[in-house]
Amino acid sequence: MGDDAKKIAVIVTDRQSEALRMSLGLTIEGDAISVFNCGAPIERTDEVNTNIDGLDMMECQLFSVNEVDEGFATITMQEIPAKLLEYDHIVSY
Amino acid sequence: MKILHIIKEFTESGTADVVIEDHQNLGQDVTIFRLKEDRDYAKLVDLIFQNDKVATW
Amino acid sequence: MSKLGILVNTDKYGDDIVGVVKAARQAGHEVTIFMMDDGVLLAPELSKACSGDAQLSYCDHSAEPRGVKDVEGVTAGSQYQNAVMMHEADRVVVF
Amino acid sequence: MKFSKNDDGTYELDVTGYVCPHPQLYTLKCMEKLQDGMVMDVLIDNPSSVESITQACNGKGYEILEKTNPKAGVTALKIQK
Repeated sequence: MGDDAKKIAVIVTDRQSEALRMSLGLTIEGDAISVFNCGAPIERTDEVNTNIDGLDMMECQLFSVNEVDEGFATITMQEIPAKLLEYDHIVSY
Repeated sequence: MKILHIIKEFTESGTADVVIEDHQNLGQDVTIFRLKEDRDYAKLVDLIFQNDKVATW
Repeated sequence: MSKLGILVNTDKYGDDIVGVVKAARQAGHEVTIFMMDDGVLLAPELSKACSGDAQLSYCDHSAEPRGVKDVEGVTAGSQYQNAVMMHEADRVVVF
Repeated sequence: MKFSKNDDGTYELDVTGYVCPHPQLYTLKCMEKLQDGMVMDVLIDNPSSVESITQACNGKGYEILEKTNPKAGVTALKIQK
């Protein structure tokens, strides 16, 4: 990751599959991507799983308000706002 | 930190409300721009670049 | 000159996007628009209204199933364009 | 996805079956592992990814030496780091 890498937070509330596909795409330029699932538990389709595997490979941080979201670190909705202040861009989906 | 929260016309309350309220409670300099009530785009663009961070909901 | 990135992932806010683009150009900012998901449905409208004011592209993976193709002035691209836009933009808004 | 080394010292990456943004990502990730001057063939069956990979390679200073269609719907890019 270069010195000019940006920190980008993607907030997922709906359209999970597209939000995750976009998150993965955002890693292409070497930026540090974190995903915050603030909505329903992630629906695991093949496409979603492939994108989550890719996000892991690209060392993205995955957070979710749902304990059941495997592979995501559990975070409370109250913890998210302060965390968002660390990011250059906040992209809500 | 100066933070601009842009609320679009069809945004349902929920995540955005929690984040905005918390940012205010954390003592951040929060500006809220509601597109349903205000469509002064020149003002919006000024705010986008005057603030350190922008979140669109 | 500052750079504004606009991510368009719905088709609900065409007028707002055009308004922001025009105002940003008026203020001397550079504007890039990337469309994906239902946002690609706005490609013809944004092309007509903004192609002289902003660099426009969409994700072909979203465009194809929605029957959007060959829109003049809009690059049929991929998430690569989104990554470049976010990486280079000083500020990003989402519509 | 299959990443392998050929007998002639070049590498091959097969990303057929993957859609945007996977082909671009895997290509760039694998190119990172190569040393300057090394060559990798990438097989892609997602048309928009071919264009993106070309642009991304230009951005990184990698050279596209050859673009062929080994079979219907599949593009092969020969990329040199």
